[in-house]
Amino acid sequence: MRYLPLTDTDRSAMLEMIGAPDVDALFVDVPSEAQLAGPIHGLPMHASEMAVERHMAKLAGQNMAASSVPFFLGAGAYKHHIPASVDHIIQRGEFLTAYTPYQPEIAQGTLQMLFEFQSQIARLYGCAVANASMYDGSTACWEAVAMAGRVTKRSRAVMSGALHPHYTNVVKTMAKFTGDTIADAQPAIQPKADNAGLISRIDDETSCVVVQYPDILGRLPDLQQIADAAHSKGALLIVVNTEPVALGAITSPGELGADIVVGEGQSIGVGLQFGGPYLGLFAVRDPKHVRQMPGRLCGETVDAEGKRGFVLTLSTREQHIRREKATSNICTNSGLCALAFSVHMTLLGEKGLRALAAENHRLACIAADTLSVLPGVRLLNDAFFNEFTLLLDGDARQIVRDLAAENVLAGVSLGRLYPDHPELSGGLLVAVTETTTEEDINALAAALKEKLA
Amino acid sequence: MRYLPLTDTDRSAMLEMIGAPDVDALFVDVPSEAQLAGPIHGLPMHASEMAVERHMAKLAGQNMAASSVPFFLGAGAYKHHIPASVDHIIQRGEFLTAYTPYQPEIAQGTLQMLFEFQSQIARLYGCAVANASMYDGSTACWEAVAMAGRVTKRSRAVMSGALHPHYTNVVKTMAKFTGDTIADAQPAIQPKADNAGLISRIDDETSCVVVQYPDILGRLPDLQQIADAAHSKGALLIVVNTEPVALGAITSPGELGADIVVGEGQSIGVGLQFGGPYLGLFAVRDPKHVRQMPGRLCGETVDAEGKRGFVLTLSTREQHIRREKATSNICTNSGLCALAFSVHMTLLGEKGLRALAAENHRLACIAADTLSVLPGVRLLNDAFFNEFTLLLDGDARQIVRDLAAENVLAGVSLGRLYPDHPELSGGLLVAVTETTTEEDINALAAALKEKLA
Amino acid sequence: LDEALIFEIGDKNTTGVDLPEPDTNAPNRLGGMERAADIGLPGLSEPETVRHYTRLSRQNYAIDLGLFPLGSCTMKHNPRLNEKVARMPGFADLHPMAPTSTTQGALAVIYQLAEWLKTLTGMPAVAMSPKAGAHGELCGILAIRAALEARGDARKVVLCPESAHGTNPATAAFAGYEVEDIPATPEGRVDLAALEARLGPDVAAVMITNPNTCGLFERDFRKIADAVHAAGGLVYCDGANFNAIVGRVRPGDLGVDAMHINLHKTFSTPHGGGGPGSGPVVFSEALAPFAPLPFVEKTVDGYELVEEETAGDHHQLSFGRMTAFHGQMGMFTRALTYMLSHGADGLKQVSEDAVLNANYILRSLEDVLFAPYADSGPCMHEALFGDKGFAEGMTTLDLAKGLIDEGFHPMTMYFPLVVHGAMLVEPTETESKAALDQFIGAMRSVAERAIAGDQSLKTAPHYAPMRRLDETLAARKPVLAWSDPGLV
Amino acid sequence: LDEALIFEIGDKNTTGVDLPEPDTNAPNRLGGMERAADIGLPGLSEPETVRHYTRLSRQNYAIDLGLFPLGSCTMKHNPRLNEKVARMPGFADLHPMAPTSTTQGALAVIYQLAEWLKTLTGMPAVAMSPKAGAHGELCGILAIRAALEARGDARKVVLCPESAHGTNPATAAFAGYEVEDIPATPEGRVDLAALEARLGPDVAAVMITNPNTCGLFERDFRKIADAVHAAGGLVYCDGANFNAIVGRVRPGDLGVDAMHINLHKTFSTPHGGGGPGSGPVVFSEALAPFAPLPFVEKTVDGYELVEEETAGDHHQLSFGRMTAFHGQMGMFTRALTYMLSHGADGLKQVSEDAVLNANYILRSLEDVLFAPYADSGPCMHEALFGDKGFAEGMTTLDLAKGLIDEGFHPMTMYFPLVVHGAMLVEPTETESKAALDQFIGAMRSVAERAIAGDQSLKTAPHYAPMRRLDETLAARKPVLAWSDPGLV
Repeated sequence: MRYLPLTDTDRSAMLEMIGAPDVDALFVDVPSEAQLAGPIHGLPMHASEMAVERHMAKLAGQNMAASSVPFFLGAGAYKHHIPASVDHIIQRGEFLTAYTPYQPEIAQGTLQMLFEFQSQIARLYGCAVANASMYDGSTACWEAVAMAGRVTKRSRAVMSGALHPHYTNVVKTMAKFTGDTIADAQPAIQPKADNAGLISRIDDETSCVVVQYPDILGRLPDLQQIADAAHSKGALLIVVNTEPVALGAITSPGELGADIVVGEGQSIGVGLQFGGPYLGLFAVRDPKHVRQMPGRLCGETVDAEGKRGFVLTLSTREQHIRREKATSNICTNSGLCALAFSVHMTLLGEKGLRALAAENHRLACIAADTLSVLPGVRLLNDAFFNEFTLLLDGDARQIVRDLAAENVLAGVSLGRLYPDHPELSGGLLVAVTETTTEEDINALAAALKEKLA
Repeated sequence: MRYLPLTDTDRSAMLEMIGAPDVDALFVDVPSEAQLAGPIHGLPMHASEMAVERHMAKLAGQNMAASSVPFFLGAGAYKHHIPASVDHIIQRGEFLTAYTPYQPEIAQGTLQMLFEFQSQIARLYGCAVANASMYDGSTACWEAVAMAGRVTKRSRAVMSGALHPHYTNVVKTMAKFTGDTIADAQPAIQPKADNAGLISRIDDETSCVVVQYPDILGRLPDLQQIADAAHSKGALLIVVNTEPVALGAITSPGELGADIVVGEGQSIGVGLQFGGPYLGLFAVRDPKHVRQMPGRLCGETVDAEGKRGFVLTLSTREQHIRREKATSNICTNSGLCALAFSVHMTLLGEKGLRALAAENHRLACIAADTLSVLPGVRLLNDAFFNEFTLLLDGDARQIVRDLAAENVLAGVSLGRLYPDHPELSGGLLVAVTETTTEEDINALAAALKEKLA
Repeated sequence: LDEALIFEIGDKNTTGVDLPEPDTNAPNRLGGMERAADIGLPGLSEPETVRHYTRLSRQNYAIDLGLFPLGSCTMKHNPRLNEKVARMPGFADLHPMAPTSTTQGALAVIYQLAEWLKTLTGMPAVAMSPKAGAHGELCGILAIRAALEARGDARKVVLCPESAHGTNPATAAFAGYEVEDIPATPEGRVDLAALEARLGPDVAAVMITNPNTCGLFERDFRKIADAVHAAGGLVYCDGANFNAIVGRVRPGDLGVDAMHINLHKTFSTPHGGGGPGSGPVVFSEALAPFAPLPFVEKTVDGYELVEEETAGDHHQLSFGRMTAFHGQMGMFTRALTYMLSHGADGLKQVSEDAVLNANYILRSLEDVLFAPYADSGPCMHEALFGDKGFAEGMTTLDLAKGLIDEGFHPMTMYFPLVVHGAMLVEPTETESKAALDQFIGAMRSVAERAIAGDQSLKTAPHYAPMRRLDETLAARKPVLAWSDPGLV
Repeated sequence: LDEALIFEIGDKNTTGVDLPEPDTNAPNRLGGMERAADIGLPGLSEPETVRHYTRLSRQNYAIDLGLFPLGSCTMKHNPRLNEKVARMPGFADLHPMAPTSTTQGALAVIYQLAEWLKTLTGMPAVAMSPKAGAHGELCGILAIRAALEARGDARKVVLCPESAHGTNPATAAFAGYEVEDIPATPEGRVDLAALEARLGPDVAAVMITNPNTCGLFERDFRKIADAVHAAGGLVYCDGANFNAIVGRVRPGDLGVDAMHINLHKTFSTPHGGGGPGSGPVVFSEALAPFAPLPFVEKTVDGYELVEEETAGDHHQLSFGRMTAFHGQMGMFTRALTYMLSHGADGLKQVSEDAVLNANYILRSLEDVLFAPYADSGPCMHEALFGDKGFAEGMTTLDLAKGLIDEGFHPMTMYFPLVVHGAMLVEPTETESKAALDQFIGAMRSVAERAIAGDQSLKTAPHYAPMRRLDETLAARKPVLAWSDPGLV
């Protein structure tokens, strides 16, 4: 086996040193009836690298890669161009094969990167402090709701109906067990987000209001208004963002009054990867909330010679110290994805992120204009960033499947996201990024036109 | 421009420090009539990484990748499986972006690798000393002829007709200018290499005899016999090998009496790459010939504290010291390809190389048996390693082209290699490696059968 | 040379990408939300970026540089083939909500991996979506709670050994349970009698790590499981140490109801400086119906993704959704590649070599370091030592920092809590005998210094990129983000 | 930790690949040549291999780690996009003798690159196959000789300036020419009058580097070229320093007959620790017909590869073949990617920034280091200094080794030969002002120590992976291969 360095000679010498007659003697504590006699049945025997690569390449070939066709899917996962140097850096063995930086003297690479990452997220979100990452946007969203409960000592969360349904489901799943109450609005199919409806649900028992920005339908709710309403009742505003590129064009949630900002970082540096690993982002506007945050935090300090350095800190919030009293059970997070994000964001910088956002918006406007004039197609949104909702005369679920057969990936149907809402069956979410070409847009328009004719 | 760190602010500050009004002032020594006014015409303006990647991917997509079809080309370039870790290592910035190790204190990575590489080649070739690489097999071949001239002070090279015609052409091209005489035999289409004909050409003016092993037709000449004949006339035997994997199965040239062994190392670690960069290998059996060798040599030494280390050495042979009296004009060689070779060879080791050679030979035997029974097909070779010559009833050049249109890359036609020898027009070189499957062999058999029917 | 922060090197006008200059006068459809103020993000050109991160990386220790003996963390070699496969466009460039007709190969990967995880654990069901080990624990405990609630049984307590990973009690608490300790025997295993005494109608589950965090196999696991089941509870097994038994022992044969598997430990997906992980959870028949969405089923028409839209009646008991999409696909491709590479024979060799390497270390060091359970017989995949015998004032931390100066990453320290000054050493199977001998020599040398009271250990490391860092200062005055307002 | 040799770590029974065990009893068709004795090659498992080379790599300095100011070597940033493109299967996994109907994209790359090299140099023809700069020089000189012989003119002498790269005289000699020096003026340029005096019917060519190795543009190049042509000779320009003028000046406008272009310098293909390079050669009308095979032509049917089989009559003057296949394809894809990225505007900025950076260094250090040609005006892409003013016994070598302790790779030393203790500093355009300032500070500090006679410089480096190495010992008793017979 190419990954196993011991030779049979080594094994014999080692067993002799240990004083064991054979390797079976080392498994003496395992009841014999629980030990398998030979290699387990049901798995093949070992295979050469070439054979394995061929097998996996064959499976990969059975998927339609996003970049190989006109592609408009979004709904919380976006296809963006990632510079080649990002992947080069995350493949450096020193980053890729390191563990959590528990020994800071020999982990400054990871630690300084995390400090830079936290700083980038804090600025992007308009917050004071960000943590060193969560699993993904949806789990970060639940952790934010749980944190709001700890901060406010209340357990009623008011959730926008235009929060990504998967995120809503994750929160509801957890709430079933923790006893938190979830008041969620229905998705309102209208040009503007239903701020009034949301605000009307806030009461004195409300721990938090959860709003997505841009929302699942691509709309841009006025956060300031909701923040004021929440704060007046002593509730926190949690803002969820699933497209960080948008923040190069729109005002950050923190600046608009959000108390906790969470989101999905996949757009920057990480890639689609069929849903994971992704990158959960988590930040708080007010530094006094830091000790209620979940997840790892990297902080600045000095070494014995006074040199600046970085360590994991405030770990008394965490499970490995506080056990059942921890702020979360999270241990392993998304370190390498955080690195990818941070490298990509460093390449972009203020200037690049703004240009990237502008280019996304420019192309999305073209797409919206091109598609919304088709017969049987109506644009829902008043405003949007790089994703918008089309209302089709027909079942969007079926249309998406039909166009896939014609090698056009048209978007995400609202019917798939909201299976219990037949009234949304005509809805199609269309995402446009800098990777979308005008030919792609025209291909989608032509296919839709034919389908709806 | 993403690769240019200077900002306009930097540029102004620097010009001020220099005391130049603008950047044009720095080009004052260039006659104004030779300076272009603006960006040069005929090239596009700068482009984003995404746009460039798309453009190049489109061009790449217009080629038929070897691994995508049944593939049997060889003739000096072989498709082998390269472990993924090889590419990982050669992409380490410390190897990829380093220069020639002129400052050994900060280049031990490259230097120790070269020492290990030289040692691997010496053993593989059965020689005392190998150099740190040449451009490729063909240029190494000419350098060997030139070196034999220096050693023997003679200038008549006797060359086998079964040396790769491109190699023969390179030697002849150079000899036209240096005044060396080349006596080359014709390619003899027969089951065994024409040793007698070759030996008969050796005389007292002969500097060297050049033989390929395995030869261009895949045959395995008896080197011992030629070595004895050459040595009896005071000539050197130069053996050329274009398939290093073969040396896992057959006796090394050095053990059989070769004085200089050169070859192409592409098979191990380097890949096809449409012909380059490749890896020229160069070794001498007798250490006394070291000072006549071309190219760089890495040697062992100690540092000021007595620690073992490595340096480039014997550079008084080289152009940067000896200028017009150097043993060669070579400067940059194939360092990174040597690293790829060395890593792959380290992964293989004695055991892996022998197993790889055995697998190549096993599959080649299957292919030979399968193909040679087809109507209109005859196997030329008595013996072979992983490549053999088929004689087809038809113009092999055209058959190769026709099968390509059916997505079968059948081999290299002798007609392409020997355009001046119409009698070879039925010859087809077929190479088989561990990457060849039995399905591939059957696909070729089926296609040939149909074509020759 | 110290590496400056990106905020100190970069500025807001530099960028490492070439994008069209935005037309600031173009109309927009941002509905009045357009950004006014600067964000404050520094940019670097590509050469500066590559250099910054390359230099930073060199301040890290990593498996690629040497043995990484963190007990319970299973830091084994990460094959580069796995990285290559994960980057194939058909896997890496695939949207999670693409129509399933266009993702059959990806669904096949998830399905195949799920099948093999079930085979290797001898369990009938698996949930693939948990994002890491702790998320898997949560998944298992939620399934347990859902199952208990489904039978109207609102038990309140989860029992964990003192030696448990911190995630165990944290998870149980996160799922709304009270946590109580299970005592250990002097030989480092769960005290069966004490456990049996505690069982009762309020105990929902026990969470036991096996092999446990003392590096020992829980000999009585089957008896424990039977007792828990008899008392109406369920058995959660923490699978963090599955590498010790993979291919040789199936947890399903021991009475486990739920167990998570850290793909980033046993199946060699890279740790990446702290993640991403991946924590699929296998389930017994009792828990299978409660598994979370989504999952992949094989039908005559191909692979089907079962989620809210398609779950329908036959999955109505599912306790819900744990994450937005289908789990850590990038880790699935790597883990499956690793399994295909090793095969059934290779995986058996993996656990055997892992255990052999650990015992070799245990027996090579027990004369110099206190090994509390050495007399209990062989250890499994990790060897446990304590600080008994160190000179006055010398600590496990000092030994660890001294080990850094010897060129090695330290072992896990102060865990498990049941051994004073614990040192938990897990070499894994991908270390050669030569590497082990080098490590043993280094450990011996540092241990002898700790026993002798060599004060220079107190200020170690001396030869690392940094000297000992002030963690107290960091926590007392937290500086958690770059805050210089002077970014230009 | 010292890194052992693979021969010390590995053995003949270990391997890092999984291949079927050979059936040693199977019949073979090797015709009696089968190997009997061991080869003596050590094998390592994959984890050991990755670790060995990762550790080795960390003993190297590289552009990715810092400024690499080797004069005449143009060590600029290597974009990672280029690496990605070169690895696309359509380029990397393509056989050189595949039917041209299956390689149209590859031939298009060669053709496009050739066209743009002609555009950038203002020359009508180019040979793409030379494998590196020196190979390109040989190509150029052979074409010159072929052209002269074609007109029956057997000239014997090639003139090179004393400041020429060593490859120039070595190449001329390799091609069968006698080499004579051309003197330089005190201001570091070719002495036009002396050259004109030497020209005559025996002079085949002059080889001049422009910008020259003193970092200066040869102002009189056009006059030199005219004089050479008038005397019946031809003009070879060494293009190693093309980076200083690319996109701003076309050598074809200066009377050049042949010039090689180092793709690994000007167009940023990585140096890889000493290669591979790539040295296409552009030709004037006079030399174009003599260019070597093969090359790519565009026809109505697509791209055609012109080689022996297809050359036919219209290329009968070609002087032959220089290498087995078509040149360094892997470098072509990278160079073309680089050109597309920069474009016409970017390439102009490249040469301007390269020259700006060099002048910034020249002017920042001329007060402390002797700059022999500083008064001649601006330098081009590199700044030249000498050791005048150093304390007794202090040498350029000492300064260089001292610079290593400051964290930088030294500049080119003792070249060109025309300046005593020469130091040739080429920063390239991919260095930031901050990086230049850091380097200037380091140079200043070491220079001041050399001037002051600080003896600790004599034993530098002190902080490198190794202390100063004994090169004399290496040459006196050469050990060029591992020779321990004890490999098991």
